[in-house]
Amino acid sequence: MNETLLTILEVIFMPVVAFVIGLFMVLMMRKLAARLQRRVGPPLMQPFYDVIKLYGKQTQISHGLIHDIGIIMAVGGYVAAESLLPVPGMDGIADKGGIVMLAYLTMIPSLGLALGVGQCANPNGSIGISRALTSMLAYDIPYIIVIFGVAYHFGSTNLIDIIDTQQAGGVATWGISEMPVLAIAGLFALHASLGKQPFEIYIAPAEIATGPMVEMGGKYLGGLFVMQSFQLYTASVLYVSLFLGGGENWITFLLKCFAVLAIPIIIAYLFPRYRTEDLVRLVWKWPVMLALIGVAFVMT
Amino acid sequence: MNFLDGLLILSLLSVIVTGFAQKLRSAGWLSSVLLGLQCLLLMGMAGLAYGSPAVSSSFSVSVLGQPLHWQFNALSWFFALITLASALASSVYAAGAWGEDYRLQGGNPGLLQFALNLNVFAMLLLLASGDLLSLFVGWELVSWASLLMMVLAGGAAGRFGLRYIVYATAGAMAVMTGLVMIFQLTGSFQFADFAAIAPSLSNAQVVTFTLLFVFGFGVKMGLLPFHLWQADAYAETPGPGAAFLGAISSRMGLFAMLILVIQLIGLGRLINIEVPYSFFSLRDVLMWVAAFTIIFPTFTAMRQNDARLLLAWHGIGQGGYMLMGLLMVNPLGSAGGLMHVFNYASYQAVLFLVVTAVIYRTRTADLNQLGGLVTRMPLSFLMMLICIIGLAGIPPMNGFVSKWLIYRSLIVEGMPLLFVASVVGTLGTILSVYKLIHNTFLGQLRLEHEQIREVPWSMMIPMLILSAVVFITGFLPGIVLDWVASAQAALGIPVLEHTLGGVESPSGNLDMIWICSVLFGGFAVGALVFYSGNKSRRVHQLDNYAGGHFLTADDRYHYSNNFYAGLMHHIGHWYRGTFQWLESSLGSAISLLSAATQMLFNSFHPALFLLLAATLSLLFFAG
Amino acid sequence: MRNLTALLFSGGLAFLLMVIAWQFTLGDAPMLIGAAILDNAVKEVGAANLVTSVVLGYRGIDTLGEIAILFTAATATSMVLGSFAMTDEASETEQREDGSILGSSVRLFFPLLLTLGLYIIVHGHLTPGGGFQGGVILAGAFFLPLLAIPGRSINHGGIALVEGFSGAAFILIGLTALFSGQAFLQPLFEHGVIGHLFSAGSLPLLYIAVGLKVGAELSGLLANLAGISSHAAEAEK
Amino acid sequence: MNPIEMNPVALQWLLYFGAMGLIVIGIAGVVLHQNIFRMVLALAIAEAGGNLLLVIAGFRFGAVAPILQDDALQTLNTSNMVDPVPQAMVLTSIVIGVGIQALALALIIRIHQRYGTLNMREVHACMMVDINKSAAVDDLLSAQQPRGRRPLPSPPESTAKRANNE
Amino acid sequence: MNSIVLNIALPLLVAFLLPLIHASSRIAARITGPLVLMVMMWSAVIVFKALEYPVSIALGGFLPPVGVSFHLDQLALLMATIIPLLMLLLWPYQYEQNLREQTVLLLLAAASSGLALSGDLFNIYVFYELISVASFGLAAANRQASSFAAAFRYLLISGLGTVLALTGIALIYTQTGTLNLAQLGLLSSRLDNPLGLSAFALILLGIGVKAEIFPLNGWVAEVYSTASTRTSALLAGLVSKLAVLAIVRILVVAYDDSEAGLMLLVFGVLGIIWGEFSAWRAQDLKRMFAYSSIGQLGMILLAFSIPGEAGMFAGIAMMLHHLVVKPALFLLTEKWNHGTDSLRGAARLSPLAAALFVLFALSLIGVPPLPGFWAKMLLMSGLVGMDTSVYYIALAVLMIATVVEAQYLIRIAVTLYSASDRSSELRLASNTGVMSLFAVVLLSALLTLTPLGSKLYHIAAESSNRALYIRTTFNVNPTPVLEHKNATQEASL
Repeated sequence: MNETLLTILEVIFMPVVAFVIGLFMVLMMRKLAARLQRRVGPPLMQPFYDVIKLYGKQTQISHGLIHDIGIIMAVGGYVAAESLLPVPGMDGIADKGGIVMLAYLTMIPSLGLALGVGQCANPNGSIGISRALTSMLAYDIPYIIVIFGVAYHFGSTNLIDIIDTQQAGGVATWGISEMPVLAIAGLFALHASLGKQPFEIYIAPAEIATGPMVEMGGKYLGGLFVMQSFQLYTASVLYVSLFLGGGENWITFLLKCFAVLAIPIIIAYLFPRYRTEDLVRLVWKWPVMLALIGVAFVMT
Repeated sequence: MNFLDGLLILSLLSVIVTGFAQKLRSAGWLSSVLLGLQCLLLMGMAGLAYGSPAVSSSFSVSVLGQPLHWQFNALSWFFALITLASALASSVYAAGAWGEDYRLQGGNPGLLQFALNLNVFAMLLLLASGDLLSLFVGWELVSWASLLMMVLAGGAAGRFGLRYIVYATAGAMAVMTGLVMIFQLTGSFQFADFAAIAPSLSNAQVVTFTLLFVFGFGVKMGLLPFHLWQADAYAETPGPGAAFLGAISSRMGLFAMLILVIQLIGLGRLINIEVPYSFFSLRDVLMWVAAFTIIFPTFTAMRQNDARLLLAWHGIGQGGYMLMGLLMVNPLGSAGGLMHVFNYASYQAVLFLVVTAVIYRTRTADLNQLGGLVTRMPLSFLMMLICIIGLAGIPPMNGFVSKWLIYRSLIVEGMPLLFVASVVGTLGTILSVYKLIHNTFLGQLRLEHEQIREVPWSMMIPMLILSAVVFITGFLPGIVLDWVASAQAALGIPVLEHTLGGVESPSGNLDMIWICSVLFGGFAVGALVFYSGNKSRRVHQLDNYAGGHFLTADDRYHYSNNFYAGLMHHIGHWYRGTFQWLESSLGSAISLLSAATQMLFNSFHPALFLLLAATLSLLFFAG
Repeated sequence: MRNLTALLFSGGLAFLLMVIAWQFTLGDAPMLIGAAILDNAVKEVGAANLVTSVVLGYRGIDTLGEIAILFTAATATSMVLGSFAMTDEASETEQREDGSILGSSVRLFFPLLLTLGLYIIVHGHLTPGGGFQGGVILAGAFFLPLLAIPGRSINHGGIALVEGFSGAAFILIGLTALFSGQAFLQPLFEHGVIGHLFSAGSLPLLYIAVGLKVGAELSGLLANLAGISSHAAEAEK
Repeated sequence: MNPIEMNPVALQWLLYFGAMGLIVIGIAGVVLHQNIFRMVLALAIAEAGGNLLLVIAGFRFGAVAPILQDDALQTLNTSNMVDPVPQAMVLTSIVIGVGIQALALALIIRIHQRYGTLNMREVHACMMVDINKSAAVDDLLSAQQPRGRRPLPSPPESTAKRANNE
Repeated sequence: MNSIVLNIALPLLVAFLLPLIHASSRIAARITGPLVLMVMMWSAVIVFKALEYPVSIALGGFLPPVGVSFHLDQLALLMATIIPLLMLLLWPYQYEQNLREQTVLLLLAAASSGLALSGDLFNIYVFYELISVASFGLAAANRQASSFAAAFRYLLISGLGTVLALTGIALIYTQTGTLNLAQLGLLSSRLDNPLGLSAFALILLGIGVKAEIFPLNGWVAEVYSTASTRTSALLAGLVSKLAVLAIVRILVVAYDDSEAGLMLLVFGVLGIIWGEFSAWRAQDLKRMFAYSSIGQLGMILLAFSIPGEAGMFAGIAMMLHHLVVKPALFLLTEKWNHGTDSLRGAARLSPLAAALFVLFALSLIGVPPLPGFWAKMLLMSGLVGMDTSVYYIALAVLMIATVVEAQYLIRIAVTLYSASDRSSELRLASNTGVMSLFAVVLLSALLTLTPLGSKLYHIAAESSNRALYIRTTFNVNPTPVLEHKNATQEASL
């Protein structure tokens, strides 16, 4: 019973941590972008201010209940997903789910967003969702191949086991050193899943007026902002857990997370955007090939 | 007189009663009551699902010296439960307001109920079959009973039904050949006799039997490449009938295949047979067939513009998961496959019923003619949402659990490509079900649909109950897994160790109770955060950002046609219609052949062929 | 093309049949039943004409079938050509004689042919000939006037009477044997002295029945064919 | 020359090959001719061949006809007679042939009256037209007609005539 | 036992006298025919019941090898019972001017009985010819120009077939010097050579014209679509079966264990292909059923080509099934004689007829538990039991043909039940009286499947027993059937 209580506490605490770290990740993203564009960038607390500002706006436009529910699902799905990601000292309910579960749980926010946007009846939004789902179809294929390879390699889908195995063996047994090809493919998939340039086809401000966000303002946009920070956190932590041995302690953990995230962000701000079919083609070609080669290495 | 006797007799009785009561106005309710009674009798045998020994009927028939008898074990019970539950739901649905409406449209709801009862009876007979002969009799009855259901609507339905029966007859012939071969080997039609000689069969015989049975039963399942009949035929079936057929009819093929290929021949034999010049075993080949059955129909579904067709195509694709799971040796996979039968039936029935509800109100299922109905039919929307989450295999609905079991077993067995194939299928499903719900319920409401109300309760209640099942068995998958485990035991394959919330194994656990609780906790947090912000103002749907243009209700800007334009730009040219082409080529070939054969009969000289025949046959003997 | 194929295959068939024929040796046929009949016919049937004993004795049922076929053909022909027997439309056509020589000679030949036919029938069990041969001559006797005097009607009622009763007589003789405890179509009566007119039991009776039947059938057939052609000739005018 | 005195091999050639030849000539005649009356004649030839073959089956060298006459009537010696069975059979089959031919002639008369032709090809064409008309289906031949601008072959004269009359 | 000859003598007698009876009393002439058929049936049933073991009766009192003998076994008597029964059902009761047709029908009844009973090669030929001539007459009885033409073409093929059959008989006689089937059986070693087999081929082709064997069936569609439906029903239902039976008798008794059966197989397979595929494209019911009966006959031939009891059992079952179903289907076309498209909505006007059509179609396709299924099952079982590649090919053809068959039959069924947009529907109503009787027969066969099956099995065992046939004919030690066959052995598939 005590254990259950502890788990519940962890489940409550983990999303909060994730939220904070996620906001800092957003900050890092903006800072990096600014540096690359030779700007100064926002101050330290800017993401917090943004969230508070968005929630505090006077003009809040709702297109119906589903519009609201969509945002709730988007945030709530990630809140739940964070409890499946073990961080140093807290395992949450990671042993109740596993990576396959996590992969599917992270689809709930997207689905919620899609529902909310659909309710807005704005064609730009719908087009954005169509593109978002397409890109999901694109990047999920290498993504799940990578997951398969890792799970097969460690003989488990339980993230705790995976992390323990890596930490027990040191750097040499980290996923990245045992499965370098998969790690590269995973990075690709991670990048694509973030929806940043060059894969930001569903935002596409110039063509479809930022796509899904077109009808979002105030706390709706705030919800999406929170969702984005969760998304950055989830992606990087998952990558760290799979390939970089997870976090031995909070410092290394955070270092690894931010480092992992820095790579796609830097790439993102150096490249222009792809067209939808180019994205699909690219992602289905190289990362899938890499991932399959990686799996072949793992399985032999 | 045990429960099984009672069930079969009552079922037969229902067929007769509904057959004679067709013209009655209350035929629908009568049929529902009868089906309900059958459900009760089935519940009387619920012990089967928790380890009771198999029940044999107390009557048997002997034809040409071959006894036919019937029995129920946990597997039959499991399938019968699904059958009767979906039949009951469809029957109640059709009995109320929908039936009235159907009558006004010129249909005969009594006939529909009769067809429903006939199908149920045929299926129960098949599920209860205790030997190969009764299996085949049941099998054929199921085939023809579902033909009756399919052609009820008339018009194009007749054409599609005809197409179905061609496939079905071909399959039946293959099955019959297999059975006759077994009979020649064993001298009887008993399962036990075949099981006894199965280990001593030669590889060639095993391959022959497997191919014959997989073809024969696979036709009904819609296995590639014999799937073309299914979507059209189901889509044209009147709503509740389509829900019933879609939910369970095709699974009869799976059931029969389970009995013959997995239980009697055994997967062990299939794994040991190598396909020459490749590194595949026969089992792998079948698994790849299942994988292609997942992918191709799912992506075909994505392109459909008719809600019924979209669902029907998905039905074919989901069958692939079941077969794939069941072909896995480990208990996870087979449990996943069996559980998927249940899960799939629960949400597919609701989906068809919701689509029928939409048709009931709007008179169309064309995805380009709908939109924005969520404000008018919110409950229907909710149920469709629950069920598409199930269909797409996303937590927390039951569809996820069974798919999770299948994925896990693929990982454990180390089958990356099949794993990818099954996940690709799931992704395709997500894409297309979003299209379904978006084009139907979201987006702009059309002017002509302003006055639409939610459907009556007689239609709503079956949907509500079934979607509750979808949710509850997602939350507590252990309920179904109990039955599945008993069914596995009845099949004689390894039994899955499970808990109420899911599975616990050294290589990864699943506990849906925790996951769901946390997920809904997360939603609560999300809601808390959301509603802690400033109160939002409801605006009219048309009051939105439209590039500086003021919209009126006359502007149709619901983005529905060619929904995945970008994706189709890339993969569109992969839709070659190869199977359609193959089918129509076969049709043309037959047409050509028959024209050629008729030319012989149209020859103006009758005796020329006699001369030829005489010469050739003399050459044959004397030459 | 079709002709070529036909010729080719005809050649092939001819070749194959020749091949078959080449394997036989003439006159060396194994006479199993033939020899048995030659040995026993005289004492079993008592007809001098052994063929007759086969036709009416050993294979009497074949003969019954045969006259039935003739009868069927006649019935079918009248069915095809129309119902003269029912309505006497033929009599309406004018009778005219094609010259007196023809007419006279027909009148002269008619009794001669009749006598010859009857003689051949009655002596069927003694000499070459019999019911069929005699019957044909009888038919010829009745047909001659039709040739000479086109349009002349023939007494169809009479023909029907004769063919009905003669056929029935054949069967009744057979049935008499059956009901007297013997086999169907078994020859009745004493054999008598072989070679005499009144010998061979019931065979002469059977042959008379056959002769009359054949004569009547053929007359009917010919009359029908002649009638329709003269009818057609009328129509063309 | 008396056939009995002929060289047996030559006789065999003559008889067997004669019989087979008649059969083949008859069949070929039926197949090659288009005139239905000639077909019936050819059929008669073929039947004659069959009958000849049957008679030969009972032939024996040096034997006499199976009829007891003169001396034999006294001695009842049947040992040197030919087989009487084939003779009886031939008698039967000739009569059968007569019946069939009579019926065939009757049919020919009717066909000629109705269709005005004795050509099998035209008879067949007219018959198919009639059958299709009574079944109220399109002429099957129309499906086989060329689609292009190639002129259609004119239908048999009698068909056209009948079509005009009705 | 001897009284069975009444089945031949009586109808012949009455047929000869019918014109005279007609002349004296029209009413008497009308009732005579049915009366005679009833007497025939009664006599056949009496003998059938009294029959404990096969019996041979000598006609004319001359013992078998020399004289003509009739072979009375259960199969022959079964057919002898069915012939008058079927004729009674298809008798032209309601027509006035059909004296000659009735005469010909009586002759046909006599000839059919004779063919079923006869045990002599040449006698079979004679009765076969009688059937031929009678069926020419019936085919032309419609008095349409097209029926004359069709009958003539039928006659031409049949006449050539006759010549071939006669040639075959002559060859056999030259080889063996006998005509009695049983004696041929004793001498079968003399026939098991190219000559003997060629003779069989010729006889097969000759008699096969009536049996609708593949290349000789150009007449089938023409005659069936020009003759009256009763005639078509009779020809397709009865006459074809009798021809097959005659072939099978010759094959079983005189050609045991030879490759002659293979020939039956080849013709059967070709017949199935040609018949079913042609039927697939047929545009009116009459021709569709005509082609389909070619296919069905092919299946029957295929069944009989399997040596031994299994083949005989399957063949008899298929034969009886087709004998019930096909006449009934032909009766449908009496009113539904137009293109299949015009049948749209016919079920609404004559629901019973449409339902019966569906019943018969399902049975024909072989849907369990209808009798057709069991017959087809027996056939497939027999084919698989041979376990040689040729028979597997035949099996594959059978399967494909069944699919094609299902397609075209169900296509009609769907057409019947689809909604109609025509107003002139009155002619679509179809009469169902006799058809219902056939349906009753079919369904009662379904209910009595087990006793029927075991009875048929005994019949098949008896008639496929060559030694028994020979012993019976020569009247050597006549013993009950059941002592020859293992009495305890149950009838089985």
